[in-house]
Amino acid sequence: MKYPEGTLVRNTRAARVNHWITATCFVLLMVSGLSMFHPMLFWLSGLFGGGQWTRTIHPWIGIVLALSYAGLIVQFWRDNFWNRDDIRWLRSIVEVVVNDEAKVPEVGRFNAGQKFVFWTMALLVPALLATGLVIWQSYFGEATTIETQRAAELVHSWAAATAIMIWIIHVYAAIWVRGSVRAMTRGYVTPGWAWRHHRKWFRDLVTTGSTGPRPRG
Amino acid sequence: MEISRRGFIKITGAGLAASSLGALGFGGAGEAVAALVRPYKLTAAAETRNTCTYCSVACGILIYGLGDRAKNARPGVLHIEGDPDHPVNRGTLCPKGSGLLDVVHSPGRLTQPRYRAPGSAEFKPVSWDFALNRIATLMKEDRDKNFIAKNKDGATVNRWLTTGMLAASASSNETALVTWKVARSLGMVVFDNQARV
Amino acid sequence: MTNTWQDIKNANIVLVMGGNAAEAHPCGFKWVVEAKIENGAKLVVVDPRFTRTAAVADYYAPIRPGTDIAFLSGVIRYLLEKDSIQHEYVRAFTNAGLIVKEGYGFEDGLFSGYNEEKHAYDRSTWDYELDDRGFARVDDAWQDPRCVINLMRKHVDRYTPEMVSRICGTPEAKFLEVCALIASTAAPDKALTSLFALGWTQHSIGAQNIRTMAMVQLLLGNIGVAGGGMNALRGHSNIQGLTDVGLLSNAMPGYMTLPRDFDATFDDYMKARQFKPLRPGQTSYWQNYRKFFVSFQKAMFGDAAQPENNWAYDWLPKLDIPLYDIITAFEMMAHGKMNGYICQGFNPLQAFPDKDKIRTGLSKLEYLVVMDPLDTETANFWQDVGAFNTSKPAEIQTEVFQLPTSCFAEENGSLVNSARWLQWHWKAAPAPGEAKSDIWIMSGLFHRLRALYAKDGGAFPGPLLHLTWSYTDPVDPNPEEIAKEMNGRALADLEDASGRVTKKAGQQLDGFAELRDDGSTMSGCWIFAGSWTEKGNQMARRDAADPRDQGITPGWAWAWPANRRILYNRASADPAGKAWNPAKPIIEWNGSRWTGIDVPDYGPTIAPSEGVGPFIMNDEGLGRLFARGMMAEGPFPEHYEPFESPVENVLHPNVRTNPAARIYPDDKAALGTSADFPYVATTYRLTEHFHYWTKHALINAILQPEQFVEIGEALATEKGIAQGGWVRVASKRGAIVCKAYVTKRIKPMTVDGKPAHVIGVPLHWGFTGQTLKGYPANVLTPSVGDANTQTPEYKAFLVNVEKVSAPVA
Amino acid sequence: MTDLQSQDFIRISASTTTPPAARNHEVEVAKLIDVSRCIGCKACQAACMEWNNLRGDVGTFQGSYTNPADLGPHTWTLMRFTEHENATGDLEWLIRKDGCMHCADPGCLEACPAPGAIVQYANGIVDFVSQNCIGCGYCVKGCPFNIPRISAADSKSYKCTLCSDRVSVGMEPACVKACPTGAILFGSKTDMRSWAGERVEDLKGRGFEKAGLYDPPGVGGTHVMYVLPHADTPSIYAGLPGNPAISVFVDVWKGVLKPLALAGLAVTAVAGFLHWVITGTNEVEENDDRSAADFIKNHEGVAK
Repeated sequence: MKYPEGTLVRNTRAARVNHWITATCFVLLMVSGLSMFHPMLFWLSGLFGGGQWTRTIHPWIGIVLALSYAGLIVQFWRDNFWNRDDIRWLRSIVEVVVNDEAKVPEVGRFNAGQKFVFWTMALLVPALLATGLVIWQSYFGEATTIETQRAAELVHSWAAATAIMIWIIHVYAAIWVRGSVRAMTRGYVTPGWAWRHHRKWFRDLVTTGSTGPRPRG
Repeated sequence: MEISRRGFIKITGAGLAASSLGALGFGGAGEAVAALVRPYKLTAAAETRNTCTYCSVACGILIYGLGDRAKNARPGVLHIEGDPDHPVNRGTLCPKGSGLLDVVHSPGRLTQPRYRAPGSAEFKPVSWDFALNRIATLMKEDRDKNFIAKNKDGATVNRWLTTGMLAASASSNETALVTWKVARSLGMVVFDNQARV
Repeated sequence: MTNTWQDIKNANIVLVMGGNAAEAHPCGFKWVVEAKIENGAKLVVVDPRFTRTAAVADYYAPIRPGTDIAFLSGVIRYLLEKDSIQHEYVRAFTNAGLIVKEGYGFEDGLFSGYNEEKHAYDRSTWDYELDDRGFARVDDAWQDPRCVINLMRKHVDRYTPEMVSRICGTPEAKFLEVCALIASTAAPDKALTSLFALGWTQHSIGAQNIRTMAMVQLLLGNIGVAGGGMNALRGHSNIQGLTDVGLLSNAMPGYMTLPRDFDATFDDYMKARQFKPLRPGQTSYWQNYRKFFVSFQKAMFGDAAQPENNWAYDWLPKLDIPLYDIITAFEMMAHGKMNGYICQGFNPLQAFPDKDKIRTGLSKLEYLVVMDPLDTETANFWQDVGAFNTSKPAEIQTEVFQLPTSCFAEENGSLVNSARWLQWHWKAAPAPGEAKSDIWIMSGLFHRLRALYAKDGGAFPGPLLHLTWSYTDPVDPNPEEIAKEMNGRALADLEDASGRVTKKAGQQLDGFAELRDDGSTMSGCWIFAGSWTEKGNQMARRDAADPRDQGITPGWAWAWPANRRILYNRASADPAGKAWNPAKPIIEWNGSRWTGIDVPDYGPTIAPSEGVGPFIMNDEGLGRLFARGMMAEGPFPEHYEPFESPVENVLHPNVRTNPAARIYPDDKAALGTSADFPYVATTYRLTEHFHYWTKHALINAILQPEQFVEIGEALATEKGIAQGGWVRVASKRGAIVCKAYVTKRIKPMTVDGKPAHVIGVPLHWGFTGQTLKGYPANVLTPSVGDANTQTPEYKAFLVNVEKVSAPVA
Repeated sequence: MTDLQSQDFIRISASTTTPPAARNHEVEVAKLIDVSRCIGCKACQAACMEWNNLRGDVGTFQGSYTNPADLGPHTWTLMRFTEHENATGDLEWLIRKDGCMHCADPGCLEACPAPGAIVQYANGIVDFVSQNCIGCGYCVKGCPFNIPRISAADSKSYKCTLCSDRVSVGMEPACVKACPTGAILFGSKTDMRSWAGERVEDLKGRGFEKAGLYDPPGVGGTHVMYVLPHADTPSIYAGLPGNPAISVFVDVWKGVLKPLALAGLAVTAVAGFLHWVITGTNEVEENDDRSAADFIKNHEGVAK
């Protein structure tokens, strides 16, 4: 696929595929997990063929998600390093929220909010994986003490709930900030979009003659 | 399938209720209750009074059989439990008595006469006639050859020592008397039961 | 059992010694628990192992296997020393005051009359001194040094608490504590019940173990009373019935005995059995022996039994030795002296001592017939099952017939329980496949043999050809008719003294009192007379009413004799006829007759003033502290070591073991010594299994799946044996390899100053069934029996144990 | 099914509605296990297997009379044997029948995510409904007594039903009926408590000063109770918990986190929605495009 003339590549093909695998897994895990988390949502298990199937599938999807998220980490970790810009950006969070972006300091490829999503997920996913294995009855039911499993169950639920909240923010932000969805579906953004939201990244690209996703050299 | 109007209303009503509740996350409750208690399995099983076959406490037992003794139902044993009227066990049974069902239906139960020829390494199924005729012949041959009518002092003793018999402690008194009659009328004295072991 | 199962609840002390009631008889044991809860009773357990009975005991004391007589003789000594005996009872109801003949004596382990060559006693001196009327002389003041109680006192004097502890390994304090608990029941209104089983019988001195306890019970006044008695907890569902019907080498139905060679004539036979009273006016019920015998012969041979042929007396076989017990049978087999063997619901390869000898014996037979519902090891003795049964089938010429039989659920009939109740049971389902009832099979053999003899003739066919077989269906006689035959009926009209007809010919008898010795009555088993009367099947009665809530349910089934539930119940009342324990009377004298909740074991109108003793089967009417000539090894019990023992007999080193016991030379050669086999082993049942049957039942196989032996922690540590680790337990006769259960429940005992370790060998495993394969415990046991009954010595023998690696699967 | 009418259950797993509460006068049943009367014969185990048509594998000997070695999908009750030497050095062979305690506050039911997989009847029985069980093992984590076992064959959880089928027709459970020594009794909870009182007195009279009834309040009491000769140290009876309660992890998970998390998710979603309503989307404006174009122009060729 070719990107339209004059646009900038925000996410490569590999990154996009990786993201959507992760996203699909996440949604399936969220739905199946919630069905086993709260009785009001148990009906969601019907989407998976009933409770037994939901219980069976959930951990396997979890494995896929963990691997897939590892891919995202490999692809995105460098651009998610924390720097001084992020602190400045955070100071202007009110302006961010009210769409008064002109008053917000310039940021690179990712802003602090995006980095927050990235890093919390990078912590939560392994936590979910580890606790998930502990409570995976079919294979590890005898591997640990029941008290350990109880603690794992609590951590798993908490981590999942947190992850879902972050996911909601992430999804909403994508909808809120127009052009973001296309950045992950088709992979490109317009120069104006880059100028508005990630000006430093934009400058770097332009000054190095790169079309993205990273400056040359 | 014909459904009456009332039935239809009931089904749709229940269905509607179930689906709307289900949509709100209240699903499953109706199904769950519908499948609650396992049906009591002995409601119409034939009950037979019997006595436990093991020790001499002789606990009263109730044997529940498949079918209601109708001619076309073969009354297999379904379940065995203690007879609550029995003054000694009052319905209780020990682990052996509680497991009686498994000895009645043991894979080790024999279902046909078998014969092992001299030197053979296996049993072969045989007919009852073959078995009983052959045993009777062997017994008679042995008895005729070895019967002791008089001892060395010339006194009448009429005994047969070369074939012996062990009688069964789990068989009835009636079996016991028949066995005694047959064994002793042959002059058998090498004769015992489990009283000592 | 002298009493009923439920009667145990009336006890104040329950002594379980020589048995493991909770494990072997759990449902009967409920009445022990009931006694504890409802009657405040204390449960005392004396056993080499801390058993599941001990788990609920109030007091537990350990004992070395095979030393019960020493322990109980010590108890007798304690009772006499503390004067904790029920004086009035002992004086009136026992032979304590009877005077023993001059010539009786006991010295250095031997009673008077021992014949070293024959290993037997001339018992003529073991008797009372008779007066000129032929009655035993008595000294009610117990002053005569030769009266029984004084001889007994002297006899047990050696069994001091120190001596008991030295022999039995029981700590002295524990022994004395048990003594005190037992002694507490000497009060007239207190009772002790003795519950025992094969833990007492399976010794070379088994019968004397029980006698010693019976003496304790007589001294305490505990025989015949509610909550008392000697209660042999019989092992199999109808072992009582098979004994009652006389399926033993020397027995006839109803405890009559087959003639011996020396009973040459019918008169000789009767003389030796119709006991005359030894005290004035006594009942001596065996005086009626002739009635029972003649009625039995009429049942056997019908019209062929006539006064002219002495009621076919010669048609019964005579015995040249006291009995052809199983040890003798397999001794004969091992020496090629037997050709055929029929095992009806019996598994001798597993059940008999010295398994290797049994297997060898069976291999020498021409034919073996096994009738059983289940596939048994015996039927497969010729199979090569590796270490579990090493065999070369090609070399074994035995023809083997395995005949499938029905089981309890598939037939009607009666069984006699341990409390002598005859209970009828009904068929619930047909037998599987071609399986047939034992009655059908025995009939089939009988008809074929009779036809062969009728056609071809042969050795002495008379009894066979004239055996009564007048059943409606002679091929498959129905049990109801056989039950009626055992009860007996009138063969002619019976008249009482006044000439009134009391029974018409053909009518069922009401009881054995109606039996005649003139051929006008028949009864297949006189003690069962009353079980199926003109009123119908009394064994099928189901009225569970218990009038005094005292464990007597006269309307439930039917008990022999005469529906009597507690034997010797006359002894429950004092000489004047009032209950010793007014709270729990059984029968009392109301001025004209004996009344109460049980059928009197006594003439119902014999007044107390007539002085008739309560033990009506005994010639003198009294309970015997001195056994006269009834026991092979002495009129008083004496401690002899088991044939395999780790120690000398400290009482009389020259007479170590039972001097009257018989042991065959090969079996003697197969005895080990403590140098090679230093540990005492004992075999027993586990509650989850019944002998070798329940290993075929999946449920029970799950509950105890695999063979093990029980070893105390101390010995395990010494031998490096781990919990659940593999061991090899060997006796001189063979070895088993299995897992070890290292337990705190067996502790080493100090016997004669040395530690004695006990190894427990549960007996349920074999090579058929649902459990894992294992070895029968009888690979290890010695082939030596009790001097009276020849019951094998399974409960005390020597083994060695060593740690081994797991066998290759 | 008629059971829709029974209304006899008082609690049902994973349900947020109030169960039918009108039949509030049902007798609460209880099983009383008098450890002091127990001879460890396993009749209860055999009767349980027989009645419930359960047969596990034939195992192996593992150094104890406890067979099978543990509870399992086919072993709903198990005699656990402990050789215990008491303070005076005497041996006590402690034998405890293990199995579901039928708690008044059942941890399994609290933890269970599958609607109707666990039911508590008005008579106190806590029963598993296999059809609804999803095999997640949460009941295992919820149970303070370590009772439920998940079958590897069918991924369903199993445990003692207190023979709900027998009790429903007015009979006692199979183990109760079989028990040869009356160590297992069955009746109303009130009767069982008062009978236990008598037994405790008797035991105190026999030297067991610490005898007592085990009806742990931490789980609201149980419908299977023990008379223990040593009620001060329940743990000597093969690890019977001293003061069992639903684990704090499970309580936080099911009691706090479950509603809070759901609320949190809802709040987050609603907040997003409101944000959109109030501020609308963040769109690229014309001057952004222009500025970007200018910047590109200024730098054309620089990089190359």
